[in-house]
Amino acid sequence: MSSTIFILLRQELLLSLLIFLLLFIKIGKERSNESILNIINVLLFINLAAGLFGSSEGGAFNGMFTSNAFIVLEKNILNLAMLLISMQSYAWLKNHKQLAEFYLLLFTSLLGMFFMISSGNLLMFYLGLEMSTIPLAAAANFDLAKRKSSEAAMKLILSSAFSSGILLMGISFLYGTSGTLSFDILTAHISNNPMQLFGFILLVSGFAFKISAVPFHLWTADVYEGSPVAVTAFLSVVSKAAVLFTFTSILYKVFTPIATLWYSVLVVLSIATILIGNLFALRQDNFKRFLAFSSIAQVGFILIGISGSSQAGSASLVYFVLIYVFSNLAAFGVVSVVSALAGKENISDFKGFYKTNPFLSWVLTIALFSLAGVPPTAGFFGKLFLMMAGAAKDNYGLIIFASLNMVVSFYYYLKVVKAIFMEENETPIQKLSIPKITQLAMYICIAGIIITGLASLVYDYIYSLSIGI
Amino acid sequence: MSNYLYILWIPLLPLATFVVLGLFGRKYFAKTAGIIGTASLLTSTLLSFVAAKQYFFVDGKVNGVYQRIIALKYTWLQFSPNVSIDMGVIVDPISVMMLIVVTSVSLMVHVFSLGYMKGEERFATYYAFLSLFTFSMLGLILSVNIFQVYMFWELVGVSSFLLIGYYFNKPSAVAASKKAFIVTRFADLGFLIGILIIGFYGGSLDIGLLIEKFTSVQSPEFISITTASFLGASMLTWGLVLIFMGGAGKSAMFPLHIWLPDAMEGPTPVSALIHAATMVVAGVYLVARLFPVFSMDEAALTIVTYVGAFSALLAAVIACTQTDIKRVLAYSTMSQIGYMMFALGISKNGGESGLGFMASMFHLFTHAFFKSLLFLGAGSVIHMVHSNEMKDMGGLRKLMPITHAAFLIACLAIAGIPPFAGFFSKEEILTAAFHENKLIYGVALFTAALTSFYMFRLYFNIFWSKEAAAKAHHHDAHSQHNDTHDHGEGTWTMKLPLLILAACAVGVGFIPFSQFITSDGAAIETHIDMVFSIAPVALSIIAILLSASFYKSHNAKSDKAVAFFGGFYRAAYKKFYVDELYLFITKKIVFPLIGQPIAWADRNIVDGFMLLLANTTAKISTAIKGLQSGKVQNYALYFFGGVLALSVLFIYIWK
Amino acid sequence: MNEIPLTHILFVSTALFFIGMYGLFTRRNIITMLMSIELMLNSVNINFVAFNKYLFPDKLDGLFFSLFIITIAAAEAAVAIAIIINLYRSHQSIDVDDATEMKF
Amino acid sequence: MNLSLLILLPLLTALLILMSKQLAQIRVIGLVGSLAQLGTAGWLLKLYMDQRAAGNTATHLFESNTVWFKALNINYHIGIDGISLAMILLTSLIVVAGILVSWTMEKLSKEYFFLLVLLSMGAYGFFISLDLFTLFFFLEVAVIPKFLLIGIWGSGKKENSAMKLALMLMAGSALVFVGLMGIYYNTHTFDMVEIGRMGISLGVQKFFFPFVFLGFGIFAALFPFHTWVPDGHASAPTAASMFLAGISMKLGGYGCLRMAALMPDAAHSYSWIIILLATIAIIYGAFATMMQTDLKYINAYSSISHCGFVILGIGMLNKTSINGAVIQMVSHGLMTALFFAAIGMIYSRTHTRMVAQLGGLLKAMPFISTVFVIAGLCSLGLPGFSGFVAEMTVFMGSWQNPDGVYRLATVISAASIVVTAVYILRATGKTIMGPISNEHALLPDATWNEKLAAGLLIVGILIIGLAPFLINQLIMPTTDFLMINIDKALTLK
Repeated sequence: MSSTIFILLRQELLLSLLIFLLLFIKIGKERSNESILNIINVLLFINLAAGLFGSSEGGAFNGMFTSNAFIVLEKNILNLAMLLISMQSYAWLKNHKQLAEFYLLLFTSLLGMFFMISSGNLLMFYLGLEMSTIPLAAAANFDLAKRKSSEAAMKLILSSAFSSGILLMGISFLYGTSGTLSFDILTAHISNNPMQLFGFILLVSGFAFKISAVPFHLWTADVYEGSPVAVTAFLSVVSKAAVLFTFTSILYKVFTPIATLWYSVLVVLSIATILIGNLFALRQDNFKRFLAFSSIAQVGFILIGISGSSQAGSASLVYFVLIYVFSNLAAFGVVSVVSALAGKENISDFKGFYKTNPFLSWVLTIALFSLAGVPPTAGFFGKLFLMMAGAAKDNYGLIIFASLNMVVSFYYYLKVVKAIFMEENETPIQKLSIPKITQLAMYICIAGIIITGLASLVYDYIYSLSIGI
Repeated sequence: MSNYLYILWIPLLPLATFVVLGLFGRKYFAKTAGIIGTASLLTSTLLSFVAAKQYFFVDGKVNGVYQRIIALKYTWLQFSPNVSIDMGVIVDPISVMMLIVVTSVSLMVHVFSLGYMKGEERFATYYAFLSLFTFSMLGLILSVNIFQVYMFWELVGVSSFLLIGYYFNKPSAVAASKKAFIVTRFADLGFLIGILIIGFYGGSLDIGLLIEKFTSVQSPEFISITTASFLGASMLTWGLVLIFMGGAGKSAMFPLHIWLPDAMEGPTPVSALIHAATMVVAGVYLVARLFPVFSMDEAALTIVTYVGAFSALLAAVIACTQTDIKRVLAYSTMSQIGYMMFALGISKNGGESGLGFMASMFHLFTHAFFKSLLFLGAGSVIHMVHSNEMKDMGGLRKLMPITHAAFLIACLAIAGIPPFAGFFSKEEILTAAFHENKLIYGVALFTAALTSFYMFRLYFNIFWSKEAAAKAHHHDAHSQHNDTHDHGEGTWTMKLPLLILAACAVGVGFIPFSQFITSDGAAIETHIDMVFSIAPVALSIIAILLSASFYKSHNAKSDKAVAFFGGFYRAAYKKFYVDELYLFITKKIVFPLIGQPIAWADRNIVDGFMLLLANTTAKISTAIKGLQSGKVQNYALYFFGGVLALSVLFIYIWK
Repeated sequence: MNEIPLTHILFVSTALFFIGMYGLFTRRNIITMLMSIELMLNSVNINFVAFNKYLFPDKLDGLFFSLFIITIAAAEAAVAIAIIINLYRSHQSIDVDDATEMKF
Repeated sequence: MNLSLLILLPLLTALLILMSKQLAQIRVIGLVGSLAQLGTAGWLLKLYMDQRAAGNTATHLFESNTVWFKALNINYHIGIDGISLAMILLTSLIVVAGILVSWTMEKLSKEYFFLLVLLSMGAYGFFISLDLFTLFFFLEVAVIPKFLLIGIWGSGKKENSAMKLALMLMAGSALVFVGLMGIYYNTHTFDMVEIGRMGISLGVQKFFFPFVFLGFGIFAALFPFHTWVPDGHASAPTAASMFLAGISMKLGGYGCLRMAALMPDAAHSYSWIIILLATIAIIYGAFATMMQTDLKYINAYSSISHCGFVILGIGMLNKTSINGAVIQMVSHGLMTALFFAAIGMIYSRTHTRMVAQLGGLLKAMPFISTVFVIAGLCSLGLPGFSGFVAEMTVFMGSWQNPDGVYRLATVISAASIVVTAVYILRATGKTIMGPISNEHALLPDATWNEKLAAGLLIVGILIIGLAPFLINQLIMPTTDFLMINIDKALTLK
């Protein structure tokens, strides 16, 4: 048992340390929320920083846990997202009694995701998955008083339990046909065996549920709408990102023999997802719900990228997720500030928002443009690279479909911008005083949105790490 | 070959005047604009006389033939290696002749306007526009390149538009200017396409080259253009006829003449300059300029002939019925131009048989003087009576003796009474017609008679016809009253041009025109055959006497005549309903049947389609909202459905 | 005593799985739905154990997996129950159809 | 000289504007910045001409190629030839005029000028980029500012117009993107020069040309996809209309031209469709204009008709016609910007754009009326103004093609000059001439900035109109080169 394992697992260990620290804070003497929040943010920053140093290649627990630079990068992205979320929910948590629990839940879930991402074994993967899901169900219910919150939690826990049931069925079939749970050995046993394929289908459905691809997406909107903004942000960015990473790596690593099969699955899923996501997003007025459906549509685009099944494919996926972290969290940041300080969550409330809150308006606008994929924001590059990766398969029907759907998505993003800038409102949201730290987070997001796209070295770095089939 | 570059100054001076007056006139030269314009034009007039002297008497002739000299040629816009628009100065008999005509008439008008337009608010602008017109007209004359012709053609059109619409707050003037521009523009479309055809087959736009190529029967260009045919006519015919269409538009040939009478809304001196002497003969000039090419195509020439003859007759008939003196003059202009046209049409190229060409040019020359004289005369009459209507006039001969004398001379000239200028040119035309085409000759003769009839109808109605005199006196007193600085006949600046032009109207007929200007540049001998002249002159005199008996003193004869002609008279009075026809086509066909449907379709069909797309999307999204029922069990159900769907897909693609 | 073939067991587990699914789809009481889900998970357990026993008796992956599933299921149930209790607090009912506030 | 300056200057200006406080400061910065752009463009012209005079026969000058996204072989490859230089000059001129016209913009002035400058940046980037990806990037950069400009500062049903414009343009760029993907995966590069060198296989051209051409065609108001033009232009604030018609429609034309040069075979085999659509656009736009009663709508529809000439010239695919198309782009840009400027000046005083409610303005505001008349005369193709040169070149070019159908198309498009005359004169006659109403009788004439703006544009128009050989000199060598490629491709078949 050498010390390399500590370096290999440093992110997980740090996170667990954080969790224990939180427990101590909880049982320790009463502190003011502000101080706790500041401590946590500092710790999170350290956590993020720690990930950046020392790359690590290799496995532990005989292959159950694997790690490499790419995986570390993915985890760093998740850490970054976590940090930003916590900075943005400052205003909401400042006077919330159970903030320690909140962080406990999120950190546990994050830890689960880490294990899931670097799992080398179906068992480990399953553990990680559940570890990341179950705390989120609790977190979704964090506004104990709110009816919607508990409804959301109920929906989440039930459907996720169902999906994990399905997933497990799939895993059991895979196990039954191959007799192993570790990915490396499994790859060798993948064939056209129908039972195995059915198992694969069930597994994919489980994944599709987590990344909320149509028609497995229906829980998404309700849960997003019901749960507190911070949790919604976490769900829509972090958990989705984590599952996507795992999904891609499993597809690319394990199921390479049936690549042609799952390519068509991805195409079908992406078409359905983009279409339904867009069509539903058109009509939404609740901002969180709107972002939920828009993020569903985004997932559709991501699936196109993954379907490229090349180095560019996985690179563009991670790249897009990074951009998505910045853009989506910028949007959620504004929404969370508004809902925490003004208690408004509807798009129609944002009419004339620019008159009272120019800064927030610009942040939101830039974020939305990035989500819509308008240059010079990074979203433009992200989406284009995803589609380019997909186009490598010479499936231009898909590209045409996707690019036309981009136009539809423009419509609803611009509708929000329209409300912010152009429409009048007799009762506009009053001038909000944003916490410094949240402001900082927003600045980081904006900087990220601008730089990640224009500075090509980000993409090149990701590309250099990523691996295709 | 000596240097004619200085000719460049003849058009450039007016241009300079235009720029200066146009930019700073309103501010700085509000009063002195007239002087400046006149002075600069005087210079160009002198220059053009110098040029004429040098060309005709010093070095234009090389072994008995007047040469075409290209004084300047500058490539202005290159289309392709050998097709380009060149700006240049061409010096040959007709261009020099036109120089004289345009500059001198324009000068007269400038001088006349000094008095006539005095105290106008936009005095400077007026002179700026006059200079612009003069520049464009001169440029047109000196063009070496058919496209250059087209450009100045357009410029002439627009300056005429500006001058007709000079009284811009008078709706009728605005309408007239619009009409003039649009009608001529329509004609120019033909011109443009003609140019495209000719240029395409000729492989060049240079007039000299084109003539060279299309006059030699062996040249490949000629062969290609004559062999290529469309709807049975050869491309050459098409090209020339379309070009002639442009000319017809400017020269108010039937059926494109409708703008000319309305154009009389402009200030009278403008009418004298543009709509009598210079612009309206541009069409004639154009045909003359390309005459060698025209002469290669019988069909085109025939069309020119008959259009010209018909217009001459039609206009003369209408002129007999009009009561607005300027309109009468306008129609007489149209009729005279018709003369020139068919004279060209019946002519051949070169030698004695080119008589028609020479005659036409000669008539253009003389007509310029007496017609502008008529207009200026009418101008001073209007200036005094403040009305264009005959009924407001009468017995003015005592009140404005000079005008009266000048007007009479002009009338005699146009009526073709020897020894006035009109006589000689008309004789030549008639002779040519007689030799070429008896029918045309007949028409010409009849028209000549009509001409003298309506001219003298005009004359008598203005200056005799006692009854109206009292009214006229009253008008006179009225005019006395409101401008005391001059008496009825206006300032000397208004009288002087009348005198000069009268002198010309008497004198220019004696110029041995055929020595200078012929179709091929070589002098031909012409003689006035007394026997031949008897018929036309006699007819004219009879017509004059007739109109005297009708209108000299107010009596019922004219009404009887009117009654006698009845419907025909009314038709003629209504200008044979051509205007109505045009109105019908535009207001009843183009606007409601083409414009409005398109505008409607654009809003409702093309744009509507885009809207439909958006709405359908919205509809679909509302239609499928039930999918998100909010019941977690349904969600699970859909989940399972998804699983099944994927399985089906797998079975489908699973080999 | 003679061997029960694997297919029988698999049949049972599949049946169990779909019974659970049916229960989930049809029952209105959230607790019952949770129980149905447990049924599904247990069918998976049967699968694992059966596979392990019949096909790969030399390794214990399947057994371990089922152990973990049981554990996780317990945890899941605990959280679910907590949520349901809270739901009951706010909705005064644990009928799933009463918690359909958010839709469309 | 480094072309990136053309992008950096607007960027710098925009940032300074963001930092500055009150209107006076902002507009001065804007003006200085735009003048700097104009200066740079002029300086660029001089350098370019010198290089050419010095016998530099490279297709693109001031070329610079830096790797952007290495993994995807996307390069920031910039360089200019005569055509793009002409466009750059046009843009810089219009930017200055636009800034001057919106001198007294009070509402959210900072954002307004910022967006204007941003738009101009997009245009410059588009014109200088030789890499299809950067081209596309800048194409879309130029879209969103339009949306905001129209939606925030517009008039009438601005939101709808803005939305319609943004969505249709985005649809256009989506089509372009599909085409680019096709090109990229069949040539494995975005570099236009390289693609031009290696050529694209016929099948690929046949399949993807329609996408790119239609995509850019939407920007250039190609016939069935022009409906964003009237509403967009009509609702936009003056400067935005100027930019829209003067610059952003040119993006489309320029793109179409480049694409036609890139895929000559496809362009050739589809040319009849292109010409058909262009002809329809020309005559249809003209007739539709005849029926309009709102000055801005009049000019918008006439823009459709005039941009038809650009497409026609491209579709005819010969040297003269392409020359004409380019000249027409420049000319139409200046002319229509001038027209919108005049309309804006009138509107800002009379507060109506309805022809019926105006009249006799020449009495009250001689300068503005003169500008209006000049713009009108230019658009009806009067010699001495740029419109004439452009249209005649297009006609000469398209007449080169002896095919009967093409002849017919040429004649029909030529017929539009009559219709143009009709609607221009109707507008002029009703607004500028005729009796003036009392409440308009005492309105003030143009202010210094408006005079300056109009003056600039008029000078541009006159330079082209009076000395076309200058712009010809600039464009000809480039079109020659384009034609060499096109002919090569066409003769190979």
